Amino acid sequence: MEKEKQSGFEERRSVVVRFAGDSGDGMQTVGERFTDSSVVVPNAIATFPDFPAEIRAPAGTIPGVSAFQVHFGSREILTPGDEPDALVAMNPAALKVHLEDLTQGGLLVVNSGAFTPENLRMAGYEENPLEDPGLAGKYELVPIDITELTRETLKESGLKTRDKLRCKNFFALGFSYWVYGRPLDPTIRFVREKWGAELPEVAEANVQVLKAGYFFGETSEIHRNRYMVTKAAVRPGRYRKISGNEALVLGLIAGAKQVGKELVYSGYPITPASSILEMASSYKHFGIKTVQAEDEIAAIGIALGASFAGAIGVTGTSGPGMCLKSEFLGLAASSELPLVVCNIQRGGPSTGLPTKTEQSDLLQALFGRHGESPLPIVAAMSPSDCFSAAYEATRIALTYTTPVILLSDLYLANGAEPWRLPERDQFQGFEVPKPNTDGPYRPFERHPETLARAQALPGTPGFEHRLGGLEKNDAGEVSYDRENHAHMTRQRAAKIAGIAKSYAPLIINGEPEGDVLVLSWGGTYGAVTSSVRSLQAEGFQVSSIHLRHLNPLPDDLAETLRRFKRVLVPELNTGQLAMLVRARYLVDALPLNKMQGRPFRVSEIREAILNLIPS
Amino acid sequence: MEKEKQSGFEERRSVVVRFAGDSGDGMQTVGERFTDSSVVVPNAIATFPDFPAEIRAPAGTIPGVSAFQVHFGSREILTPGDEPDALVAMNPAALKVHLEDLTQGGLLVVNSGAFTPENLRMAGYEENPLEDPGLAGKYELVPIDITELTRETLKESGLKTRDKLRCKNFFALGFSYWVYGRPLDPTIRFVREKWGAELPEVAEANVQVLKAGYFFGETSEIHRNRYMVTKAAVRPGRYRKISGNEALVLGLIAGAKQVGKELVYSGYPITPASSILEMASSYKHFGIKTVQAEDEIAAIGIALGASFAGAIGVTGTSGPGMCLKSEFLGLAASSELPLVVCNIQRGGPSTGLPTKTEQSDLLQALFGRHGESPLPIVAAMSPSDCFSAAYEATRIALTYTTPVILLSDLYLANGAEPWRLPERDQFQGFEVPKPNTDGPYRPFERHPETLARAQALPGTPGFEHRLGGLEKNDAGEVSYDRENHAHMTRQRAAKIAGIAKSYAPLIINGEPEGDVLVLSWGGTYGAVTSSVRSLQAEGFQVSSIHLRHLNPLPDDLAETLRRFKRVLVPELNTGQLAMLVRARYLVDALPLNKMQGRPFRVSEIREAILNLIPS
Amino acid sequence: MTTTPDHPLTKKDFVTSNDVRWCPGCGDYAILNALQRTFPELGVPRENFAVISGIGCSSRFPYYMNTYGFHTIHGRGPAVATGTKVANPDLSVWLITGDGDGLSIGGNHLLHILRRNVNVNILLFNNRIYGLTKGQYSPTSPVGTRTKSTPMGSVDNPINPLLFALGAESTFIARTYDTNVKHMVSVFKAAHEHEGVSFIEILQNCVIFNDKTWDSVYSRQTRDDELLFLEDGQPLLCGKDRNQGIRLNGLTPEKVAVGAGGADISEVLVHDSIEPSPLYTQLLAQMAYPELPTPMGILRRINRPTYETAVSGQIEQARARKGSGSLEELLYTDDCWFVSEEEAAAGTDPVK
Amino acid sequence: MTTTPDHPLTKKDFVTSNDVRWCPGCGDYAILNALQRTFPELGVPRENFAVISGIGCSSRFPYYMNTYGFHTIHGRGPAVATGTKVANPDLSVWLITGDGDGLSIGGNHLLHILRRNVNVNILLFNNRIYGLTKGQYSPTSPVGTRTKSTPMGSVDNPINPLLFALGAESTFIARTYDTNVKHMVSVFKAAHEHEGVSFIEILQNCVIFNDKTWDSVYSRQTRDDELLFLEDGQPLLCGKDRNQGIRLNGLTPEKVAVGAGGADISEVLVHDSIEPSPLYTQLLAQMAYPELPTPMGILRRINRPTYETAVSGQIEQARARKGSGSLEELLYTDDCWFVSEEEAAAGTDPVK
Ligand SMILES: Cc1ncc(C[n+]2csc(CCOP(=O)(O)OP(=O)(O)O)c2C)c(N)n1
Ligand SMILES: Cc1ncc(C[n+]2csc(CCOP(=O)(O)OP(=O)(O)O)c2C)c(N)n1
Ligand code: SF4
Ligand code: SF4
Ligand SMILES: [Mg+2]
Ligand SMILES: [Mg+2]
Repeated sequence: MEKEKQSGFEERRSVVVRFAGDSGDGMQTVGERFTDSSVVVPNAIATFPDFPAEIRAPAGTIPGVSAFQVHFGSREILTPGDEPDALVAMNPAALKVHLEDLTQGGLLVVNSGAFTPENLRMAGYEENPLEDPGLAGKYELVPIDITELTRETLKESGLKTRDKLRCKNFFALGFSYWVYGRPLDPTIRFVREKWGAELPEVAEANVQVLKAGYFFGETSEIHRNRYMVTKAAVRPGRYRKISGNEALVLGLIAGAKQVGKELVYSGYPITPASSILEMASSYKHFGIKTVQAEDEIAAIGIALGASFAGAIGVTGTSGPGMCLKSEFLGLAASSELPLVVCNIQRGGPSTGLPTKTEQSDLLQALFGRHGESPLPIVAAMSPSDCFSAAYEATRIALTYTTPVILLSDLYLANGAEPWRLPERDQFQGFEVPKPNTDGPYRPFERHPETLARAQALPGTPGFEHRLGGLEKNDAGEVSYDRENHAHMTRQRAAKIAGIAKSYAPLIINGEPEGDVLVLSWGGTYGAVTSSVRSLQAEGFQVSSIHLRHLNPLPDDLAETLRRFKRVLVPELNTGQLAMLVRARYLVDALPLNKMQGRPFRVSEIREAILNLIPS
Repeated sequence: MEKEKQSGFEERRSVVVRFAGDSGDGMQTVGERFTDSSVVVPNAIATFPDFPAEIRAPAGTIPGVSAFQVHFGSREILTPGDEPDALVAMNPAALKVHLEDLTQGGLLVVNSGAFTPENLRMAGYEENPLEDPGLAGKYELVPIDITELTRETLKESGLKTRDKLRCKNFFALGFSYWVYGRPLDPTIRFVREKWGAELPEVAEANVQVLKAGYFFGETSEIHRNRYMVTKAAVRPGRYRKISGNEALVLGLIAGAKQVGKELVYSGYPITPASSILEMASSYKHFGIKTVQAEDEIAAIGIALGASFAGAIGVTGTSGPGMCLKSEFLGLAASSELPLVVCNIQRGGPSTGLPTKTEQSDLLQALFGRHGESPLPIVAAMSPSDCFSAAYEATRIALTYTTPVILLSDLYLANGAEPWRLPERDQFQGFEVPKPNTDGPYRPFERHPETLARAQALPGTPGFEHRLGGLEKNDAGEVSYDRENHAHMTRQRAAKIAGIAKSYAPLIINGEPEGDVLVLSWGGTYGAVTSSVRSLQAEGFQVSSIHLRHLNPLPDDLAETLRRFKRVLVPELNTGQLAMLVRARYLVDALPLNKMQGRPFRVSEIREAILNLIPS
Repeated sequence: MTTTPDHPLTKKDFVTSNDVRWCPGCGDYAILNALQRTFPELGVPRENFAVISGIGCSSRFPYYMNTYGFHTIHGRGPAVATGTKVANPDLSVWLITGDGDGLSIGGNHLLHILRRNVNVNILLFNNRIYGLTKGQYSPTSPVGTRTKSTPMGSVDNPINPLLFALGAESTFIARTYDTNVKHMVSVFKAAHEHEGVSFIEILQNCVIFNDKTWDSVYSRQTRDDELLFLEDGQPLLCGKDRNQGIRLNGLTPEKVAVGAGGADISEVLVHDSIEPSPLYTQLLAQMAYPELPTPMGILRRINRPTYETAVSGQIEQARARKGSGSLEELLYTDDCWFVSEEEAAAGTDPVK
Repeated sequence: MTTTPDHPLTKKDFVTSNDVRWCPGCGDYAILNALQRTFPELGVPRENFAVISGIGCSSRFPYYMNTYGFHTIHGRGPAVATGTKVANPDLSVWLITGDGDGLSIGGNHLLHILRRNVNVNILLFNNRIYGLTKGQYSPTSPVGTRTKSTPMGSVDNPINPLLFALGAESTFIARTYDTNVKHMVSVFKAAHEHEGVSFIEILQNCVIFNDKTWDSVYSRQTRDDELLFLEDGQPLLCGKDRNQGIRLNGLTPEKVAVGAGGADISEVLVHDSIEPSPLYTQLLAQMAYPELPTPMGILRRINRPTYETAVSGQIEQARARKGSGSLEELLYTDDCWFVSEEEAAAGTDPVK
């Protein structure tokens, strides 16, 4: 990384800052604020919150630690970053959990005031790590008694001590703003808007402490280095900061509105999908109906019933819930109704690691049902991309009258980044097939190109008919006929396979041929692309393809695979896409797997690629 | 087929007879009786009942038709046969449904008395097919007014006409006995034992009619050809006729008794698995506890609870139920408890074809759960083999402390054949791992060779511990640690992969190398082996391997696959095993698929093989 | 499309071409007949019905009703019916289920559709057996029932469907039986009129696997004494000469002779189905053979807002406050920011 | 293995090394405390307990009880508990569930374990919220509850757990609350003594997502008037000076002042939990804030054979009749036939 003194600032292309403290310390707020003031610079940015496991553990303990990571830069930012360049630790437990990730020589800001014997004990420290000279040797250590300084700053204010100390996090934030030369105003504005009305003194206290933190940096001799990230060359346009699940909800609504369908979202809470139900419920005035069902089986049943009635039914869950939805997915496939089923993946098997990320439900999406019931599968690749992925899933469901599985994961769902909004006219148009009005209605008669059946909606006179899960013929009548079963099985499969004809051509990141092709899907996009770009910059013959569609696979994939000497498939599972590619193309695709409940680091992928390059 | 007149009998290697009539006509009884009297000859034999769809449809209608096919011969019989050599049709509907299958020139016995205008109409015949000269031309047509002759025979008896006519089927049976030179005594004995006590006149009436049918053949001039199948060269030993589900239950019990475990079977009725629950319930004095659960989720939960408590829990179902069990399978995999889950496959997707057979749930067995949760899969290959398959599934579950999926199908479940019983000392012995008694109990500490964890049972002092579906460490404590998740994922996978070390070497039917290897699994065994043997007899370089284990695949498979120019994988699905083989071995395995709700015909497989042979 | 009847609807309009596939003599035929007679009399256009079911003999029902229908999966009909009604409240939704479909595998969904008060009419065909799977005992089979799966008799206490519905606080609870088409029609109509979920238990005979299971209460010989017809404002009387009545003894109902020599008619409870005390519904629902006669008719109807109206209502409220949101409003919110061509140029001075 | 306590069991013996992971101030701590105090007093060896749960904050319970435990999957605890008890009836099985785990996703299994009368003790922690998933409304949340998933308030009628249990004809029904350890212990003991399924609703506070949800009935200020403690043989009285009573008006309970100037004590209903009329249980179960005080204690205990004894019983009967079958008897039945070496030779004459 080139360093170059300039007006007291050291210039950096990009910086990763992690704020860590107790669940009660307001680290998520600090992270959000820091993000917003970087966004206005503007910097390219990506963030990721790291919550403690579901239940709020006792203050000061290891499981009680909550963190928020911000990655901002003057170049394209595709991930929230690997090792942080700076760590702000508000208590010993936070230090204990996160220190191992901090880069050698990284900036380490700690609230020395929180290093009490009690807190040290809860964090499992024999003695105070701040007293270990090694620490200052290894990192750019900046111990500040934030607790005391905050109390000091607010001694005049009328707040209770407990409430005064609540402002600690803004001191840390102010100091960080000084270090990275961020503007204070957006935060001050935010604070006043948020609390100004109800709790003016709280608002002011926070503003005071924020400034105190900033000026502490300026005045105190404690620390001289400041880092500067110049404005990023972001594409011009309209931007909005968005998280994965938020984008997903917007994408669903946009898809429904595109063809004037009512959206009925039915879900049952489960980490990390709950916020989809919650956000959808907050969009009532857009005509979205939401139902919190009694379980995941009912949730998909309600969504399917809504689709049967003419709305577009959507349901969302995570792995355990996907298991429960599998029987209904079979009915949806057999009765050929439009439906979108979102799986926000988390660590498995079983209850597994509910608050950690993983990509291990791909094969379940493909084969997690009895009988031959192929379904289209769409996957999102970044938080903001969840919008396009959800829109695409809706497009396929409604164009082909079929259930679609939309795969995201915890990392995308909770991650956030600036989203360059598409303009209204940039949405891909599509149409819902209309039933043929001459002759009696044949529910399973198919559109000549798409092979989609045209749905006739209850309430339409003259189209009365019955649907069900028993095998049926083109006329929709139950049929146990041998030939008919073979025929319907072929038709269902052909319809799904044909969806590939509607895909845009594959985008190859890099040259269309070379030594190594990295083939990826889902949340690994950022890490894969970053590593491949960096290697390309170093002159290696490496390219990558990131799949939006996992089923059917794109028609132009076969050809591309053959143009590379080696194919590497990095996945947060034990090799699921790799297996599909091997079976389908008989290509010796090599899996690169990680099962640690966390995303790949760019370095891990770079290394794996380099190992495949003939030297 | 060599024909050679001999004492009025034409000799045949094997004969396929199909009895078809209305559900009320007692065709199943006739089939069963014919089977038993052939079994004592002894002939090699295999049978298959073809019930109407679940609900009993009105008499005389097409959906009301019920049939039973018997294949008997003097050589090894591996399937119930393709086209019947003889068809006994008790009414027009039966003729309508089954005539198409009868071989050219085959024997066609019809009850002309049932060809009334009303019955013809219900069967959808414009005019009486018996009056069509074409029929007599194409087949060896033998029209008999069985209705009348039966009434005639019983005119003396005191029975109500309705009950008299109930005996019709025994006239047809008697006539068939005459045609194929079968003994009457076993049937007469059976009838007297069954009804003699309660309904003596009914018993006698049936005996009279049976004999009448036999003598009608002897005396009437109507038909001269008789066919004889000489005794088969069956292996000496103790035999018993058995159906697939019956054998499966016995195998489970034998497995449990082998290690003195109590067996708890919990199921929820579903075609074609219901009879497992029913038969298990009839074995109470063997200490088998059965629970009819409220649904399939509860069924597997109850079985798992029983395993947790120290019994061997077993549950069984078909496709739709497997979907519902998937979440619990994940818990069983994560908590590593012994469990056997039987899937008696039927036609899918969804409710599909509940009374037809299919093999389309293999990939669901492998991947029908979220997260990485590999499980062993065992498949049965013939009705009697369901015993060994169930025993093997139990062995694996208890030796490796793991859930096991046992795959059978409707065709095996309902089919029957003579079973050469294993002697008591022929069962493969195995042992349940014991927890280590020194030091505190570590629930996930593993056996050095098998990697199986040793289960400590509730009620054992000093081994108190907690299990669950959250990720845990070797000590059984919940752990969200990164490395530990990677470690446990590896351990679980390694344990399952290691099971292959306990397999017997693969049996190759034929030479260990050649032009074509046919690789099959499940219910296709008979058809595949027959076709391969016939081609071998004709001098072709063809061999076959039938897999007992679908996961993990046998270690010696890779090597064998390479020794053949082409690999053919016939399956009653759209290519599931083929896909696994392609992915794992990068071998261009060619799928041969059939989706008609019925087994392969030997001829279909022969043809496909011949197409692959370089000429 | 097929032409829609221009004449007033009749039973025939609801008959489908599919030939009915139940066993000859099955009680389901009579229920089908009753519903096909009811529909034309409800003033609902044929295309506005949705008949939804799970899996079972009973659940084959939709195939035989000539309107929109959905034969779903085992036990899950209530979920599909809820989604259908929420998406299109104008439809008249009828849910067909069985004692296995509704009370075994589907018990939870039934519980929740009842407590949510979705305006769906639920017909539970109770033949106390699993018909489609050929005769295993069901959750309504009496203790000791011998079936293929319980050769020594069932050991679990059966569910009383009406008590279950009361436990879920269903707003409409009724019972009828397959051998009385007139009674079925009247109950179906009342269910249709009820603004809210309607739960109807129909005693049904399975000739093949559980023949005569209800003869103890509704055969020619027994029905006079064993059936108690509920009519608002009328005393709880049964018996050929209506000389048997139900009286309360403390909190326990008892059957007494009424009139000459017996109890006075004034002591006999009088039926009221409109907003009755739950204790009264409990009293009726628990009455069972052989101790007491079996109540037939409408046990209770309670007025409570329906789920689907509340859901639509919130949308209207939200729109009244914020206006019905357009896609633009959805995407281009206030916290958007613009990056102009100029700003887009990188490498400018650091922020001070 | 670890050495087993040779001293009489104490609370400490049931404390695990895992540090408890509930939010500070969560009502679950008190319930844990109560159960850890109860177990040593039941005369059951520590290794003979099995504590089984589903998923939820409440369902983390087994990790904190030092005996055998199984933290299963969401809503399915009753199935696992049933299998455990059927396989080993000697175990004392305790099922921990929540209002979401037990009444939302798990409603059907709860229904069936109750009606089967499996001898399991069921503790349903009712905090009227989904705690573990961070605060969505649950099936017991009152209409209008505003949560993340119901920003404009919930619209569905909540389930009353006791009415649900009554609808399932549970043989033991009780209620207690997290702020009264003594009361919890007494109810837990009674549940243990009951030969059959025991259903206990525990009012529990979720400090984080639904704080004070029960204060309307059990806070210092309200409890005297709002809690009605059930004691056999005692009149249904509440109020600081026990001067408020429950009287029947027709079939509707009403709260009246008792004594001086009010109703006479004789008019007040007297509690009896042993084989009471279901109408009486209905009366108690439906009593709710604000109209009536909230009953605490044992509503009813009914004597009925348990499921697991009936299952084992049939096995004993079968063995008494046929003897306990050996593997040989199982396989080598009478309908076996032998093929001797000679017969095995093929190609002999046809049968005549
Ligand atoms: C998931 C699933 N489990 C089991 C079955 C098999 N099955 C079909 S219907 C039925 C029960 C039918 O009983 P009931 O609901 O009383 O209907 P009836 O046939 O008696 O009218 C069962 C167990 C199924 N189709 N799907
Ligand atoms: C199949 C499945 N669906 C959803 C979830 C997510 N989940 C875990 S606990 C819970 C509800 C918890 O509520 P409750 O049972 O009341 O327990 P509490 O946390 O309030 O004690 C949910 C929805 C899950 N773990 N598994
Ligand atoms: S099996 Fe019983 S319920 Fe089913 S159709 Fe036949 S008679 Fe009716
Ligand atoms: S979220 Fe609520 S219920 Fe869960 S532990 Fe915290 S306080 Fe207790
Ligand atoms: Mg039934
Ligand atoms: Mg709760």
